[in-house]
Amino acid sequence: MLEFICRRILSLFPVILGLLVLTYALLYLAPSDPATILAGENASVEDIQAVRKEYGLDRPVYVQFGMYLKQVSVGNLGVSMYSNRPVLEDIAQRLPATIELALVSLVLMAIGGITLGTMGAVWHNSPIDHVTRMISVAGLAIATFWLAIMLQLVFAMVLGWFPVRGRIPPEMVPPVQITGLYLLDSILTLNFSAFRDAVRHITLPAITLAFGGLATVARFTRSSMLENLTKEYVSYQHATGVPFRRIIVPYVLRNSVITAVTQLGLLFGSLISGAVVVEMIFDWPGIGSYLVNAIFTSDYKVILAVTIVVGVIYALVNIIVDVIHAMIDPRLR
Amino acid sequence: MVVKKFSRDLPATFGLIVVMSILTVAVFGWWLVSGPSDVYDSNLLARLSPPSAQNPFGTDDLGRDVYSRVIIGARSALLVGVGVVAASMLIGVPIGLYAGYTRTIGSEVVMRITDIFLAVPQLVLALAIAQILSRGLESAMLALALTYWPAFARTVYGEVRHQKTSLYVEALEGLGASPFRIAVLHLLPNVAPAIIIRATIGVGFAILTAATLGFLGIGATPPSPDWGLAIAESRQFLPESWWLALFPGLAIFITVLGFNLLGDGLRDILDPKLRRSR
Amino acid sequence: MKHVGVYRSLALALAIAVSSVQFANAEQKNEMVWGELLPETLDPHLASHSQMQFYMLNTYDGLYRYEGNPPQVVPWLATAHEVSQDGKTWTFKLRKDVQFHDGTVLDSSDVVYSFRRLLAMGRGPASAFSSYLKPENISAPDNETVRFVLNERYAPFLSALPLVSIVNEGLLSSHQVGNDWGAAWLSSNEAGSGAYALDTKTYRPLEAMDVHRFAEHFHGWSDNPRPIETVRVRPSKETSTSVLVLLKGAIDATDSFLPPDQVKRVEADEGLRVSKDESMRILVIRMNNKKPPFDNVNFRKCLSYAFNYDGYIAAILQGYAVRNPGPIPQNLWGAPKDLEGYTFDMSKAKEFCDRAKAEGAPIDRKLKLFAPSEHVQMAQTGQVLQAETRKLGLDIEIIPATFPSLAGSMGTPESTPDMWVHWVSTYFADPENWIGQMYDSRYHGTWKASSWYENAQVDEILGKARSALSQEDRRSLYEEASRIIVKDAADIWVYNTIQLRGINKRVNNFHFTPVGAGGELRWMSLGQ
Amino acid sequence: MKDTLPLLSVRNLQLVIPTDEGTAKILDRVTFEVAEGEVVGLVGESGCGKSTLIKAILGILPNQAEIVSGEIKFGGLDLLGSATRRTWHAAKDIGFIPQDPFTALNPVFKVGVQMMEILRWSGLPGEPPGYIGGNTRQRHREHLIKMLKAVQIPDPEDAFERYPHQFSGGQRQRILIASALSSRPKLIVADEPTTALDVTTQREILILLRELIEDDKTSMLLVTHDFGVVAQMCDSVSVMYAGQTMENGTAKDIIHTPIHPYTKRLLACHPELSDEIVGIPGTVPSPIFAPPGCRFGPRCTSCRPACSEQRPPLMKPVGGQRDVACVLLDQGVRV
Repeated sequence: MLEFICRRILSLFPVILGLLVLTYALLYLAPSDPATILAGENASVEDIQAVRKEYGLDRPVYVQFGMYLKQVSVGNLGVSMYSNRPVLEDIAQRLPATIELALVSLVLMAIGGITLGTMGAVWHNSPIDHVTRMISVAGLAIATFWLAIMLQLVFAMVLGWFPVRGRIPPEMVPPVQITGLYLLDSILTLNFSAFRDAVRHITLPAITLAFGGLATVARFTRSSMLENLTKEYVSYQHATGVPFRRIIVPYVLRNSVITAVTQLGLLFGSLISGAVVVEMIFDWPGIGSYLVNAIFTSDYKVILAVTIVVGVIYALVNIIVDVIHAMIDPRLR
Repeated sequence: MVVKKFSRDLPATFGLIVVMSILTVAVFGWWLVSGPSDVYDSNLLARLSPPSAQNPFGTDDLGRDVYSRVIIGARSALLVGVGVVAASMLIGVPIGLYAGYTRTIGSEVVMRITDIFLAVPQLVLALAIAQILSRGLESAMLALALTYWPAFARTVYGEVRHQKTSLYVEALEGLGASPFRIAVLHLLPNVAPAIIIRATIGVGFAILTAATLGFLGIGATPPSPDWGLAIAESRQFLPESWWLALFPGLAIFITVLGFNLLGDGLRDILDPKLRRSR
Repeated sequence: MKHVGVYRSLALALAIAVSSVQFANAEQKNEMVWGELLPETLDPHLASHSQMQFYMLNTYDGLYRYEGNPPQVVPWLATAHEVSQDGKTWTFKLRKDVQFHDGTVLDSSDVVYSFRRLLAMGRGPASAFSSYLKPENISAPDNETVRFVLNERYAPFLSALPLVSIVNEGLLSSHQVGNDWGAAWLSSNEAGSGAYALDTKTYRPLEAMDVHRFAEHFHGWSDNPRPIETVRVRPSKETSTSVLVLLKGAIDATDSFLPPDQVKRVEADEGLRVSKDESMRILVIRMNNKKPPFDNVNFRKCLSYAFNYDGYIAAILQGYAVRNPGPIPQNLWGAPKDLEGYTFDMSKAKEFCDRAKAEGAPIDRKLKLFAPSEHVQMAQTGQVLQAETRKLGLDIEIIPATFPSLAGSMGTPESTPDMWVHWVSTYFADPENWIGQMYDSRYHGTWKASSWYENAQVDEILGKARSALSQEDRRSLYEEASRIIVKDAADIWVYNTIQLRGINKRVNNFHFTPVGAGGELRWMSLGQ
Repeated sequence: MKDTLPLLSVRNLQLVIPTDEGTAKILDRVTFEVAEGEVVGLVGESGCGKSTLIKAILGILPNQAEIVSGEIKFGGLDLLGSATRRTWHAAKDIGFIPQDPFTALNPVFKVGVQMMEILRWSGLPGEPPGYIGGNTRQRHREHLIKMLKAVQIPDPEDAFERYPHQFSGGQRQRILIASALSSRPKLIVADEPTTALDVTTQREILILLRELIEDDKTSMLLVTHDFGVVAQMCDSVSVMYAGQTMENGTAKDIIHTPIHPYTKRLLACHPELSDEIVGIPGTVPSPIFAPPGCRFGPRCTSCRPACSEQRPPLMKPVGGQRDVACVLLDQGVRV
């Protein structure tokens, strides 16, 4: 197991290196000249030249890339060209917001998807099954940004049940930071009003973000459950007198969830993609909105860093998924 | 037999009908609207009017008819979907065939490159690429194709690897057929069902992602009646002018739904081995 | 042994809980939530856009400051200045009673350090000085005096001084890394003397920032008996959401970009009002005068006649803008009062287009108009032009792009787009900020001069205006230049902005100034 | 047949399943009995309805199955009364050994957990099924470990905590046998318990099974297609073909003097029981398009025109202790 994990982690490096080359090459091809942008709105031609020199933008591309690699290898992802702040610091500050959103979405996704999928499979071809199937196809066809806007429109703007934006009310001071996850921090500090506010704020973004994944999980759970229900061990247990509901939970469910878990890695990718627009629409201060902001300002160091960080997280999540998979499926141990 | 099986699959039939309708709308869109003036010309006096008999989907902030713009938007949406998938196939399928069939350093390298592309969520990578290209629908399409081809490469690679062990390939190799011949004339037709399924669902997916790029302001450009762009433009008029966001979104939803259902149906027919899961 | 750790962490959690309860009790205070956008960095020497102006005006002080509308330059850290006969040597006397937030006294060496730092960083605000001022020519004869020796006569020097925040030299030196002038530290900290001080702990880039009143501010607080103790700045990136937050009472003011469509909605709420102030920010549709067919004056005239100015201002902006026919805001000196400019006239447009076509201008090609995506108004403006010119058979494509990437592509005529739309805001309230930097060919390659307009006569007039010291002389020179440029239809000038900001009525004494859009918190108080 | 009241009796059971192509007549008047302490072999080719019959006895018929007529009685209890759901009573008293030990155990749960679950819902004698209060769990665990020892699983304590894939096929079948016997049922239904195993293991398992049920005087319905197994294990035999009972009788009678042509042909397939090896030409007919009369008719060398019109009833041949359904009886065929 340990060897397996180590091997997987080692296999990360070539991918990350490739990623660095890829993103750097892309950004090198960008038509807009970072030096002009850096020099500012009122810069003169000499100013621009000076900036170019200062940032090493006049050196050959491989030298620039080499400089960058050297920095990255010591854990320095560079400084934002706009704010002069270390990118890693900004990412670290914003990561908890995204993690919180992603975790809550994952939980919604798992609970909702597995429940729907199970109901659909157990009551195969019943109205519940039809609803499950409708949700599972709709979830893959609905545009996350549109869903976000519609939920925001109906539940926040018109009905006013939930806040329109942000993680906490604007006038509120965030709970004391322990983990950076407001839901957790507010509980740990027994700050229940903050907890309530945090829940209200995260509800719409999390539901939006969870919807597509929920559909996938429901779909996988349903089909895998249907398949598992035809398995010999089900009819065997049934034949020995174990009641049907008892066979479903926990026995068939565990087998079906294993299949669903293998999809979590893939889902995580769509979760990140979704987070980009969801965070933007709900003003959620995570790395998704950070990336959108960097793209809008052509802050290439930030784009580069976020892409790398997302790539690394994505790969790590896939490793974690593999490990979880191995843990719940004894055959793989 | 196939037709009968398909027609009994209600969702797939629905999908086919939707896709055919969208195709019709895309081709004959101009017959369904009263003219280019409704689509492009501003009418500042009638701006932001709610749905009515005259403007069934209301008007936008420049007074243009939302219905006409949604109808005309189908063409570019479809063009993007099909274009991206076609381009991705052009890149991905040969790469997948090559890497799957040969076992050389080259195929290893190619598949590692594929891994790198797959190591970042597609939208993030597409955003980064589209961002450096000049703005416009073509750039968005290019960005999507450049990030979507690994999906095809993977699919074909997997299928070819699977087929390669079959007896018929060994037999052909024994007969001294050239690798190129085997790959193109024999393997390709056998992996075609997988490609077709992937492509059908891919069209829906590409439309969805292109709309997202348009929404983020790096896809289609005004004044083209792009659905994603329209939703982005609608935001500042919410909640009052809800129709601006509702109808283009529904159009995306129905179109993508149609392609997904059709893809599912095709999967059931073309590849009964694959589960109806994804 | 394990349990000890558990108890410890429980105790810690409890302690934190108690402290947070105290925090929660501290609410009902003299606090305001302000919806202004935050600058991407807190370093005041890196930028000069409106977000930065807001931050700078409140946490930093400059030698001079703009107050009122139209803005007047008033002495601030400086008490007075002298200019030598040749107009090159400027000597400033400083106040003696100024403290930085850390308690150290602000003296002339801080001023010298600040200007040298500004020039060394070479970003944003530096461009108003870098061609005219060398770092070695800034000196401090004594603690209360600062002397600048300019390379050449530069009349707008005084008007540009409010761009420069004076930073705490001692504090920055202690946070210097390498020779970065403390830049890494200052990007998320503050080293000023302004009326409000940054609460560093609460700062989250682009998301949240709290500032507390600085009781020892040199200006004193006698003119504001109930100043606001704490202001929490909470920007909403989407204006539509910020309006909702305002309606809910969660923020006391939106930013100054309230869409005209939202004015009625805000005003319908009894507790809210909309502050509508004519600013000095003109909207321009730029044309690349070096690229055919825009090199043809008749074609440029054709487009100038084809824009529906009145319809645009009346319908889309709901009347919240003032037609501005030339390149200087019409409420600033130097703008000719009798300038007629262009009106919406499709028959004239057709006539000029036909003429241009007859002269061989390739007017049938696809014309690309770039619209900064930060503000929807830019694309709307393009669409209004696009919709009318379509009737003339012109094919304009509107391409959204970010302002920074656009501004970064203006280096050569070839890389500069056919057309683009932008505002020119008040960086400093002098015609030089508009016509001078926009149409003098010495500024070619910068975004402000991106129409690549070249006219030797205009260059000469603008040069003269720059070095003339009397405002009366300068006024007539700028008026003359304006007329020539408008006659050449170098660009399409649309309007001067009326800035709209939704404000809760409990906020008193909101004073609008084009520089900083009225975000100077020092004057405000909260009442019922 | 013995004179005592049978433990299990199936009479004239007729069962159909409606399908898209038509109604499948899966079972057509199936009749046989299992007496207390008796081992009955149910013999027939695959697809002859044996599995459906077992499902009917175990009460796990699919929802769409319809009982047209007939009855299944178990110790006086009407098993069809509860249609498709297994009654607790029957669960307790009927143990089940499945065909394939490789797939019958859920791969992701420990063996012990699965055995406990099964025992929980059948219960030890005297316990209400489903009850797990008090020290029941502990008692069940101890009992199951004893059972594992009885079926010769090495180190049963440890085996209890292991996963199915860590056992060989033979060991898994032993575990399933232990599980089936754990509630001390009166009847064991064993569905071809050895077909999935190799020959040596088959023999060992059968010997073990035989010993275990003899000790407790447990009855067993042993489904098989292998007359070798019948000869080794069974007291009586019921021969089925395409959902129809062809011949019932003692194992000795049937093996040595088969009457029904199908039985004869079936026996002829077994080298150790027959002198000549002959296959049966043709295949089992589809239950949907089954001929109205004797379903073996089309493959029968002794087929008469009457055979395809009406199926002959089960009758005792003159001087015989068995039941045969064949027109040959009318012709006066004797034992």
